[in-house]
Amino acid sequence: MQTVTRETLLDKASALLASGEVSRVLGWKKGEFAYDVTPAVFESAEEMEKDFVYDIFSGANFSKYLIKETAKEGKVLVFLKPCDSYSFNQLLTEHRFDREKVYAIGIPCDGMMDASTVKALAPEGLVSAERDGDNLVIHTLYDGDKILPYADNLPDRCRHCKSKKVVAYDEMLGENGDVVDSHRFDEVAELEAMSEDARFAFWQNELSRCIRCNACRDVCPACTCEKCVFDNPKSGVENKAISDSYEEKMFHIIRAFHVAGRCTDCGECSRVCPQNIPLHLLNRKFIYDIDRNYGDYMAGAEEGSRAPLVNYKTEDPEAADVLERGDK
Amino acid sequence: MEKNKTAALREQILRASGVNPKKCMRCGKCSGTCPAYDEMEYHPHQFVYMVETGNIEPLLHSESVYKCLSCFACVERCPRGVEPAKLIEALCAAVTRPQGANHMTPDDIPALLDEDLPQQAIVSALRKYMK
Amino acid sequence: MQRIGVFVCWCGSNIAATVDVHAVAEAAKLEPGVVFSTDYQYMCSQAGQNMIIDAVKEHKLTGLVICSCSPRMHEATFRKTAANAGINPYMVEIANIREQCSWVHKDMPTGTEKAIILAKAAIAKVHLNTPLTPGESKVTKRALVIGGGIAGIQTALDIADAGYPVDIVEKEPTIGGKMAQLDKTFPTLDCAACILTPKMVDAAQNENIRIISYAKVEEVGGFVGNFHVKIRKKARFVNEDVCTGCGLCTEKCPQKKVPNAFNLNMDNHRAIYIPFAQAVPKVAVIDPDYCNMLKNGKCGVCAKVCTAGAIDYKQEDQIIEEDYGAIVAATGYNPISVEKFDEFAYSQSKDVITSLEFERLTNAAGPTAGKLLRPSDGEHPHTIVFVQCVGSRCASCAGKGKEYCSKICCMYTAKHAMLVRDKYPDTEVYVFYIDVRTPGKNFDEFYRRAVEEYGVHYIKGMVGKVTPENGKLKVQASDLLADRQLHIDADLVVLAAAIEPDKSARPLATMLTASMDTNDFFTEAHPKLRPVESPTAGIFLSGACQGPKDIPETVSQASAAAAKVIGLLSKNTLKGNPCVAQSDELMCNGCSSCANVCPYGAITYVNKEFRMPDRTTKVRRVASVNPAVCQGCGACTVACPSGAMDLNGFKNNQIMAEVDAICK
Amino acid sequence: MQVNESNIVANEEFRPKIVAFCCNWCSYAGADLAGNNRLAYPADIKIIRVPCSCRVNPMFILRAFQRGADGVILCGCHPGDCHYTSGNYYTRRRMAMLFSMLNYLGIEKERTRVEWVSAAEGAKFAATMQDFAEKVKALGPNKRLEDLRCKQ
Repeated sequence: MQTVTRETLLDKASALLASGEVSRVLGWKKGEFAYDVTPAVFESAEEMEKDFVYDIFSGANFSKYLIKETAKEGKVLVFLKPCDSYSFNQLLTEHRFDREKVYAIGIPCDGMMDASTVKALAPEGLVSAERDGDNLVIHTLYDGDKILPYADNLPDRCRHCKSKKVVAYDEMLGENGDVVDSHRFDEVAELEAMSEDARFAFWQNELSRCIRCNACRDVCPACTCEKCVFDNPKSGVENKAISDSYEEKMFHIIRAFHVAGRCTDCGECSRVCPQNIPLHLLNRKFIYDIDRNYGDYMAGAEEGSRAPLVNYKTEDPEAADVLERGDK
Repeated sequence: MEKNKTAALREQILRASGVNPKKCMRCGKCSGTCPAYDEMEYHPHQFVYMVETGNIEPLLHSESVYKCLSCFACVERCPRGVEPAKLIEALCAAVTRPQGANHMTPDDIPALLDEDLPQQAIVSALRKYMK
Repeated sequence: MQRIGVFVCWCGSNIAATVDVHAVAEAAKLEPGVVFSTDYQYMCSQAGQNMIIDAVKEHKLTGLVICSCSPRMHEATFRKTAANAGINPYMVEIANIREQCSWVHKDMPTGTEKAIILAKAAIAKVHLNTPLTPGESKVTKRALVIGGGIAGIQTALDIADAGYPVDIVEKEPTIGGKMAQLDKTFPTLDCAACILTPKMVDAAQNENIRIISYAKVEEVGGFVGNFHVKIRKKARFVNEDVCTGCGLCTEKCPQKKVPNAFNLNMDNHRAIYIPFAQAVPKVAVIDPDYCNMLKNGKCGVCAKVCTAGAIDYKQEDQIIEEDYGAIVAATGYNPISVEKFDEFAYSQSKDVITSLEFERLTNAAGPTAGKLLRPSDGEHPHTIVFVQCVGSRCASCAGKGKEYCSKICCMYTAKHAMLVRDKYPDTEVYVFYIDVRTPGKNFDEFYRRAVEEYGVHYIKGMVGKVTPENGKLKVQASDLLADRQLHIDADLVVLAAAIEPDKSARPLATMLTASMDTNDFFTEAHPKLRPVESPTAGIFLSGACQGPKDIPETVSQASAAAAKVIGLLSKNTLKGNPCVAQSDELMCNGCSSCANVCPYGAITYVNKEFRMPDRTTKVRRVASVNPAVCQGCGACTVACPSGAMDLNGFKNNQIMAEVDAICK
Repeated sequence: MQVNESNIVANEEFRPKIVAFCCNWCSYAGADLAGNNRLAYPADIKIIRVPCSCRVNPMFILRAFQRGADGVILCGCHPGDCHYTSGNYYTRRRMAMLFSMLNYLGIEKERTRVEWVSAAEGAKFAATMQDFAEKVKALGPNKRLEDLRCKQ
């Protein structure tokens, strides 16, 4: 049950803005359609009153925006859902922003819809959607209202929610949850169980749809490099468009490798992908491998923890042994 | 011809026993440790050396191959892992198997037992003659 | 664009026999940037090097590719040649067409084809080479010697004599090591204490030497010339500066049942003790496991009798931190535990002893005051059996013995046998041997004297079994030459146990980043040509920690290590390796991934102000590499997701250029 | 199309391109030792010297495959023996993760390998290379991770 409403957040933000405690608010802003809620920076209570939304589409993770926002004068207010708070911690671990310049409000989360999920449920004439108790109500132009169970129709990232616990905040609104087990590695295990050929066919099919829009990278709270290697002519691997099937593989492997051990599994990459490529399955593979081989590790669960790929144990398994396990 | 036959026999014994006599550093600990030493014409270290040099014929005709108790003290204590007892056992098998006559059935054994015979020797006998 | 010269070496017929060197030189000519290419019989010869120098001048070359033997062999040579020709030494790349081509491929077409590809890879790399200048670092003129046995003492004395301060860290309460426990030394039979203790005193009195006893190294940081070491000096509960070593406390202490480790637990000392009469420092030490005062606060006798007021029950471990320019490992050896060899009945009978125990039994300062008496009943033994190679040359006894020859046993057993026969001519002495190994000056003569003059029975054969029976030890053994099995009723059996590196060596090696072999002996930088240096710069090896050694050998190695240390400390600065990591501040995220993986702590972070394209300034946290500390492993370059960190000499684009050239 | 291509390759003997990254202190020296002892291994193996196995960036490996390598092997000091103390421990994790990912994407796992070869193991180096080259050869050309533009 979400006890935190738009009004709760609005009141809180207005008060903090009024007292001068914060000078900006990172929040969700209404878009052209009801389902394209976007992240935005609000500078006054009036702006917020006009455009701020908090509904089932308020899924965007704000942590990454803090890098830019904290570089400015004054303090930023940010709302952190559980998964956002992991990214928040991870960025702090990597010294990417100044904690002193953030006022973080933790809010509980019961799963957020995203536009593509709802669109898939109502392909024709989608108007808006809302939550009514345990149900998802979709209003459409031609077919009237569709009522579906909310929890069952969540996008993948929320169905496989790793945690309902906000791990970093200055103030918590509503009741904080716990880390949950949601079988998020099941899909990875299924793929692992397939033959090499089948896996290749699967990924070839998925990755060949990539249009290299870079949305996955740009939204990823772990991809915060000043300059990405793929944009850097000096790196030797620069490429900004695709002209061969190799390149999307290269891009996605390297991207997954660069965030391996740092990825908080927030699922933003898959959410924003316009081609609906299940990119989270790449990141989860690394998380799964890390958990199985080097001990459970959740990036961002704790500020200051040492990422597994910049760490080692003398008794780590050999690469060949890790591969054998992946094959089972 | 004779030379070839010896070489083949040597090869057979080495393969059957899994022993590499080249590993022997001639310390003599096997013979130092052997409880049946005084019963033997040829002693454990000599078995190893003679097989290595291909001088196998005298061993086949010696009773020494039957004197080994298979206590495996030499195997246990050899610092180089040569395992002389296994070599002797293979030689024994090489003698008994082609001749056929030496094969015993388990029924023959009770008649041959005497009270002083250590149990290990009985088990050893079964091992050797049943092969 | 570089102007590259390619020089293909024949190495006599070593390369030319399987690689068409002329074809390689011709193929190289077709590569972009190559303005000169040739082949020659011996590139590393004076004539070959002159040829390179001439070509550099004539063709204004900016980069050199030498197709020759391994860079591990002659990279340094050709870098010098480049410098002599007036170009930066790091503008040289070697294509290894000998060890990794001509020597491993048999036919000419294959060899030539691969050599051309290797040459092209080197050409591709050298295109991207940039001149590098090594940084300099200062040398701390102080040495650390770890281990205070004869090896450590000798090394320290030699370094101190050259005028450099040196610290000895010894884990026991006194220096002296194994040699202090020995009775006589072969082949001259002078007493160990008579030649060792003066050196111990010298070390104590030398103003350049500081002895840190009862201590161990806890942490080592830094690099050659600039090590930073943390030493934990254990509490001895006696104030070292005040104690006069009078020994009164060691006589009055009521706790008498403390096993005397110096005598290998064959007798006891008190809870407060001085390890032996000539200990250095001659200071008492309290064993906290036995001291009543420390255990339950009841006693305090030693404090009462100490006129100097040296007892301090509240003393705590002390941490000493010091900088050193060089570190010498002299951690020595120990006999292995022989308990696992059941056949020798070591744990069943007190009269089966090891050779080191035998040393204490014959030592005038030992538990029997030098009288050779059986540990079981204090009787004089009449028949003694010595067993050689107990656990040495033992390939199959996993976990029990050692595969190597322990080297010293043949000689000390000859010594023991001879001494017994000399002192007690009524004693029969048998030595069972596999081989008698006596390579050393006057060694074989010594062994022959034991046989010929002293009548020791040397028997080629091995003891198979020792059985304690009615106060005797029944020894069953083979006599291979007589081809018989022997049964000897012995009173005493002495086992020449194999020796192994001290257990403290392995963790120390990890701290020093010095490598070890599978037996935990330190590896030398080169087994023949650099025997006293570890592959890690600034770490030197002295004594048995590098391999089994007798005293003369240990002392010569100790002095050799000292000479190397002196050579290092005599320099004011060291030239570093310019192939170090470098961070591109504009791209650095300041995420600390690189610092996390750096084994040397070479990376620090600074807040730096950057001018942004929109003319504002921004302060960012960026990595900065200390080139004097960086050793150039490159771990950071891969940890860095943005590619801001790169490694000079092995830059990302250089390696990728090589990859491209090879895969073309 | 695919079938035809592999038929053509089968007609003439397939010679794999293999890149071996060797750390300077152990494996490169091990390779030199193999040379000193004249221990032959296939010429398909081309060695790139790196200071430490931890210098090898996954990008180099992908690059090699992109440019037409059929196999990539990475050799370093045995764990615990790294000249830089810990470099190969990082390598071990990185490469375990990378190769596991490549296999997850359907790349044959025999195309990648990590092997620890000390400076004393010339024979192991030659035997490892022989074995790796055979395995890669048996797999045939790398098709799953190649950039067609890089093929002539």
